[in-house]
Amino acid sequence: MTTTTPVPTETECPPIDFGELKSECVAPRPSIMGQKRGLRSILWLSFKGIVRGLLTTLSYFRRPSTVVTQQYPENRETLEMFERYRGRLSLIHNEEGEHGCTACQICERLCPNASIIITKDKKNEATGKPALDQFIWRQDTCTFCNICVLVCPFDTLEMTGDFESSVYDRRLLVFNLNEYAGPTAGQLDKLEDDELAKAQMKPMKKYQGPVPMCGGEMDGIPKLDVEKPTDV
Amino acid sequence: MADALLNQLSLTLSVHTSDVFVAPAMSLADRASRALESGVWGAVLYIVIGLVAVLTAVSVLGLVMSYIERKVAGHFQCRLGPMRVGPHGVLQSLADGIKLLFKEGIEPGHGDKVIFIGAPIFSITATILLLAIVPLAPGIQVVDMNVGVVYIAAVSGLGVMGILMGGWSSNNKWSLLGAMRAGAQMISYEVSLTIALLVVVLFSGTLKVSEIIESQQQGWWIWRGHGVAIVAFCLYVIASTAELNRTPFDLPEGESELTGGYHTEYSGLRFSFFFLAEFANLFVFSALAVTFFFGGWLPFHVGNYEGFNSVMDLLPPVISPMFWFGSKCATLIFILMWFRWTFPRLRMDQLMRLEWKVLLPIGFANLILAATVVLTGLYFFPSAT
Amino acid sequence: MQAPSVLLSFHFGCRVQLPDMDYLFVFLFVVLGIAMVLGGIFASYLLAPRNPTKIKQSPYECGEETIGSSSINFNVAYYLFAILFLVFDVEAAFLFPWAVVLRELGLIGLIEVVMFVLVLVVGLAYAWKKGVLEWES
Amino acid sequence: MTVEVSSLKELVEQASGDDRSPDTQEYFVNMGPQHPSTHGVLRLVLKLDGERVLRCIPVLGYIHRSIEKISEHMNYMNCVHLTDRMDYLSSIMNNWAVSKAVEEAAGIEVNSRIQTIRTIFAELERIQSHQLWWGVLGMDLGAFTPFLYGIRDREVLNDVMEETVGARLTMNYVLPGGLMADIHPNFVHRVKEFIKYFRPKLDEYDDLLTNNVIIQERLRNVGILSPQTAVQYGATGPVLRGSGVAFDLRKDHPYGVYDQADFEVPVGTIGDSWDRYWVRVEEMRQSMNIVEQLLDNIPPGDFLVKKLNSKIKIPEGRYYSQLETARGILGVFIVSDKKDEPYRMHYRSPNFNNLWCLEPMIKGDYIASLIGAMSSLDLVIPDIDR
Amino acid sequence: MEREALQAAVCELDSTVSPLDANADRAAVIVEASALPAIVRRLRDQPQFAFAQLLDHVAVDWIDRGQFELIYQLYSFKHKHFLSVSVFVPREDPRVPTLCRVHPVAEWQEREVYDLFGVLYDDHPDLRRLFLEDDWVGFPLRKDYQDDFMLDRPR
Amino acid sequence: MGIVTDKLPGALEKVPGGNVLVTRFDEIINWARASSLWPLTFGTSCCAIEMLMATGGPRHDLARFGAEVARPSPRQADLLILAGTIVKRMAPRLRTLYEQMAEPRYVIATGACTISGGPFIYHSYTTVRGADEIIPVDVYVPGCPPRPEQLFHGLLTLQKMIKEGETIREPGVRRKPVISALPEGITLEDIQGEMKELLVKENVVDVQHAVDKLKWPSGLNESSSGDSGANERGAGDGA
Repeated sequence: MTTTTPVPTETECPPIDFGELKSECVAPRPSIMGQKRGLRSILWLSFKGIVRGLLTTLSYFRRPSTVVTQQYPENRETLEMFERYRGRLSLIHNEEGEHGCTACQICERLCPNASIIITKDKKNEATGKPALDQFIWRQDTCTFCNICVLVCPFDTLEMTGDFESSVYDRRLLVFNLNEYAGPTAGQLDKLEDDELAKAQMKPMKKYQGPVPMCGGEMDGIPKLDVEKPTDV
Repeated sequence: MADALLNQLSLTLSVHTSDVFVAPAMSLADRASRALESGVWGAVLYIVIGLVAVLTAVSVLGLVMSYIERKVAGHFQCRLGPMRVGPHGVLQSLADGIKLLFKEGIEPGHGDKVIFIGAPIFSITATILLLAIVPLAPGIQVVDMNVGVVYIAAVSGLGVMGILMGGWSSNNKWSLLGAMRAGAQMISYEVSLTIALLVVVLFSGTLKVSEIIESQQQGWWIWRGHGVAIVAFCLYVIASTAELNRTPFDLPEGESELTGGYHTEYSGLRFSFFFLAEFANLFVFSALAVTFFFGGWLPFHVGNYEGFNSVMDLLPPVISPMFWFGSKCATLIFILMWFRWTFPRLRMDQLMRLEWKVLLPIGFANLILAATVVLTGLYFFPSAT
Repeated sequence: MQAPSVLLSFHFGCRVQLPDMDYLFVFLFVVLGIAMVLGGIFASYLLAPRNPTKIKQSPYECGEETIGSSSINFNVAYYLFAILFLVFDVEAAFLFPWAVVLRELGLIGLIEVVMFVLVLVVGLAYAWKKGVLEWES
Repeated sequence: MTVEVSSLKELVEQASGDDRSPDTQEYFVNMGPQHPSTHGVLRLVLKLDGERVLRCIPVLGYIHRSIEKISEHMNYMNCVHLTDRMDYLSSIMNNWAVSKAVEEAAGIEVNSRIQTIRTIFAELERIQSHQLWWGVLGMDLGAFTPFLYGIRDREVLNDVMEETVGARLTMNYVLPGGLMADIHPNFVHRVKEFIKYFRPKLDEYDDLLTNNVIIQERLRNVGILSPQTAVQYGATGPVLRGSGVAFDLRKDHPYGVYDQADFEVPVGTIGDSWDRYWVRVEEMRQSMNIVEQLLDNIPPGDFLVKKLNSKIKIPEGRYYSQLETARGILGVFIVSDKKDEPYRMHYRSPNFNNLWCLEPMIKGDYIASLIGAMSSLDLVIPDIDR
Repeated sequence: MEREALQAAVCELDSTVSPLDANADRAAVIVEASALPAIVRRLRDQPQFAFAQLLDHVAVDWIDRGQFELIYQLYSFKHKHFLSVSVFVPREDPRVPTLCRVHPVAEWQEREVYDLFGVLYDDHPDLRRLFLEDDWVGFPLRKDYQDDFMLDRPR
Repeated sequence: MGIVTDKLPGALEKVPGGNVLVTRFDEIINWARASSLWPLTFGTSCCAIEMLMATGGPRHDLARFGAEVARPSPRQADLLILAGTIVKRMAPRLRTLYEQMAEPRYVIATGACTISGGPFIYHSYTTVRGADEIIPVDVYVPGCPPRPEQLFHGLLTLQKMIKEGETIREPGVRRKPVISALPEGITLEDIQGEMKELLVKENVVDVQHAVDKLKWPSGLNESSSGDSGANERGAGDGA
């Protein structure tokens, strides 16, 4: 047990020297009763203040044009986000559905809270280079800080303005951003054989399903093996 | 038995529908009383009509007023208010009502349960009793006592009981604080309310509500009161805002201070009774103001301008009283809402200072002045006595 | 089925003045108010879900547990106003009949009431002086 | 000399007194953590007598997210994005504070374009923060409409900033070594439009709240904080300036390009809640002046002087850097051990220090005054708890 | 006053004060724990220093050296200069006299440091946990803090 | 002390009482409940600014949904919008708040911090990794913080759930149409196939099983210590 707080009295401290900082107001504060006014002046100013307040609110009531409300679900067709708005991370795919991610994992390393998990095929049999297996993005932890987009050396990531993403189950917030597991568009182009290139593009589920936090086990859900590519 | 009932009913209807035109100014209670002469069923019919009418009025007023309040608030604030439940959200209140009916009612574990359930009874009963005396049009009034104004002053104090009991029995310190605030506030402003009404009683010389309206045939008291009535009206508006616990006097339920105020612990339907009473009271107090100061159902006339007055009288006699009463009432309600959505809240000490040091002395002075005016016969309108 | 008036006339042997129905209505409205609330609570008892738990029934104090008991002594300032109210409301009750018949009473009535009010105003002034109206806790 | 460690329970028991007689009118009540006017999850244990506040014990930690611990495991660029979530109403200034500390420590020179844009954004954010504060103050005092007007105008400014930044609240715009993106081509034009829009609105604010007698009487002579007490209890920012001390880092230790702008520091007279209110309203005007002055001559240059995916390493040592946010001085203290992660990261949050002025300024006053005084402190609880 | 000059001037106050040169970007001194309140009081009261405000109080856990460094950031409104005062205390028995009597705000800043580092402040009027629950075990910002709840970042 | 509502959190919760009406009224009641969601004024950090202030503001206007009646008391609130980080110290209080809400009650978790701990997952000694460790959550709205429109989408999603998933014959048992609000580009079949195995394994389709598991211990709040459930286990780490 301690004694009650002995708040140091002001006498203990000599007056503080504020130097040149102790200064006058820029604009004197408005005050109705504070200054030495007569009763009539106080009443008049109070009345004026109240009436002007009432008129201010009335002026908005009077003019329905001042209503600024957006009708969200109804205006869905015309609603557009700003082009830089960060609503959802997406991996850019070209017209042929090929992405440019080399699985260099810079974004994964620099992501502040490990919202990006990249698994890769260490050596693709056709190209001989590492190829992306899964680009897992966890929307449930993502803070949309944009660092992944900024640091990507190949500019394959972008933030889209898509914002309608409510779900009933938090595990539905984990995505595979890549549409296929396999080499990048550039690497595929270098392959002579079109058939061989096609064969490298293994289709990928968009929905990743449960991702255990930091590679541990979730109740009854098997541990995600980040080293070995899971068979698709 | 059934035959007798039918006979009585048809007899009552045939006799008393003509009453509407014969004695248009009779209240429902008086009619029931008269019907008793020819048989008990007629009286029962009137009683049932009265009960049903008031019950409906309370519920409908609660729903409609809360919808209007939300819409008006929205437009004051550059937004729209409820829009998605029904066209322009007209079914919003209905949805709220149904939801509240199907919502769990929680009882505090250690509170006094009887008082806890009893508290809304007082609030609702006070509202119902007040609604009963509101004259919507000649004859459309449930009770019309000869001590009407005293009745109003007496009954309006009943609501405080509900709030005090609710706060006390909630076993919650915030509720208790809200209830104590409500108690101190509402009884204080009750005095001013009564004194403001006394001025009108002085002018009209009667306590009966319908007669007070009739006494304004020559001009509404707010005009004819020689300035005294305007002061009385201002006192009435301020005091009734305080009685209604609306901003700037919403201290008992000040959300930013007392979390929920006296109804913090109430949920579901129990809470909705307070809600209902609050909104119905909003109507009641505006209606009473209209009755006392703005000539109730009487149309707007200006002195001896016959042409203007006849334009005002153009409405058919059945609609006219309702229209005039309704429009006056709506204006007052709008003003109360306007206050609510503009002003900040007072502090407790300021509230008490306003009543006891400003309004009450003004009220007394005004009362004496009114008495002098009445005695000396200083009226604007020559025809008035 | 006999109408009460008939019964009454039979009983007293003469036709009596019928009682004013106003207070019957007031009584019925009180009953209606009670019935409305109790009926509503009963209806919601039947219709609404119920899941009382210990935590749910404990008082809500911003999510925390209450410190100490909720039944506390409350500051007297609130009650002082109740006493003042009593005085002034009773006074108002006295003023109602006066207000109705002021015209008949004439100047005498006014003077009497001014004196009556003055006594109370002196009381108010005394309370003011004593600091009752200061809302000091 | 002994050290006794107590607990809240003991403190309350002790404050309720040993001789708790049945006659006492005093009682304890919890205000918060879930209370509409504690603006988050601050908990105040109040000892009341009727309406009077006899004792006010702030209890913290309901949003203590251990940012300082997390920062020790993050590189400097990632540390920045955590500060968005401290004082979320001045997130760009928080970003800037960390970036400034890191830049000073690592010796990164940023060009004047970056500094100018940072300054403009900081001032816009200050306006935005004060807009919200103005509305919330109105709501705390029972006037609901000002809150909506404040939010309405805040949304207009929000759009201007969102177009460039891409986020509405947690912007993460300022990074060590520059900015996340260059300003949007529309930016200058839209800021000018905003200022044209907002100046008349400020007069409207005055009509609605400032000149209202109720609000003045609710705030005037409430929560008086003498300059002496303010300094002793650690207040900075508008709270200190409300007490009449014109201490503003923007003037006294200029950073960014504040030395190029001509502006004044509004100060109060007696240090009551009304002074703090007026200081903030005036600050909105001054901020608009600053923005107007800087807007037309944003110098050309890069928006990022350092490549982002290279590690920033700071030489060993202790680095302290501070900056004036909308609420006061935000200090960033970095202890480096030559790695790209800080050895110790500490934030001197303005709200943490401003909060302690509450008890001396409110003791013995009403609950309603406590609400007003707390509103005038403009607390952001996650910044206190970090 | 320039940084070096200020540092030298402060060091002349007392024999328990020594300069701290290690990479500090502002005037910094080391003070012996026992002399701390007296020195800070003199820094506050003497007009040539006038360090009126205690801006900040930070602790650093130098686990390798077995020491806590307690840093007090002072500011002078009169001269507009900053000063950093460091105190080193052993990790095993971290005790330091409180500054509450000199700068009231220290009461809470010290409580924060106690809460997160477990530094005990002698004669502190109300030393208890600030952010964490009263029955929390351990002091989380210490470098050797262990907690089953904490997760390490996967990669 | 298993306060963790495992499996599909908030999916199934049984409340006794109210067995009078029949299915015909379900639609009306669910319509009323969905149309009148009064939120509790609850917010811990940044999301609160977006969730309660910006959405309540004139631009977005929560009132259009009939949800502007923000109640400061949980007794009158229907909807708990979790806005902001939940830390260990807040967890028991949040639980108390939820428990003190009257049935039926709905929970929307907004923002990364609330859903999973967001930026404070790793190396944090206080942040709870997901509000659904403390109370059942109906709808998750990701974002940091989500825009007001995002909350409205969440609100619509919740309304859909209430309108479709609740029946008065089993009052309080909320059957979530798990798949009814899907991220764009994913079809029902996609997820059903992937989830089927998991769902069967986790046995969440068995109502009784879930109800049995959801018996929360009473007297949780009796010790206001840091010994909250959040202390017991992390989100998915199975610690």
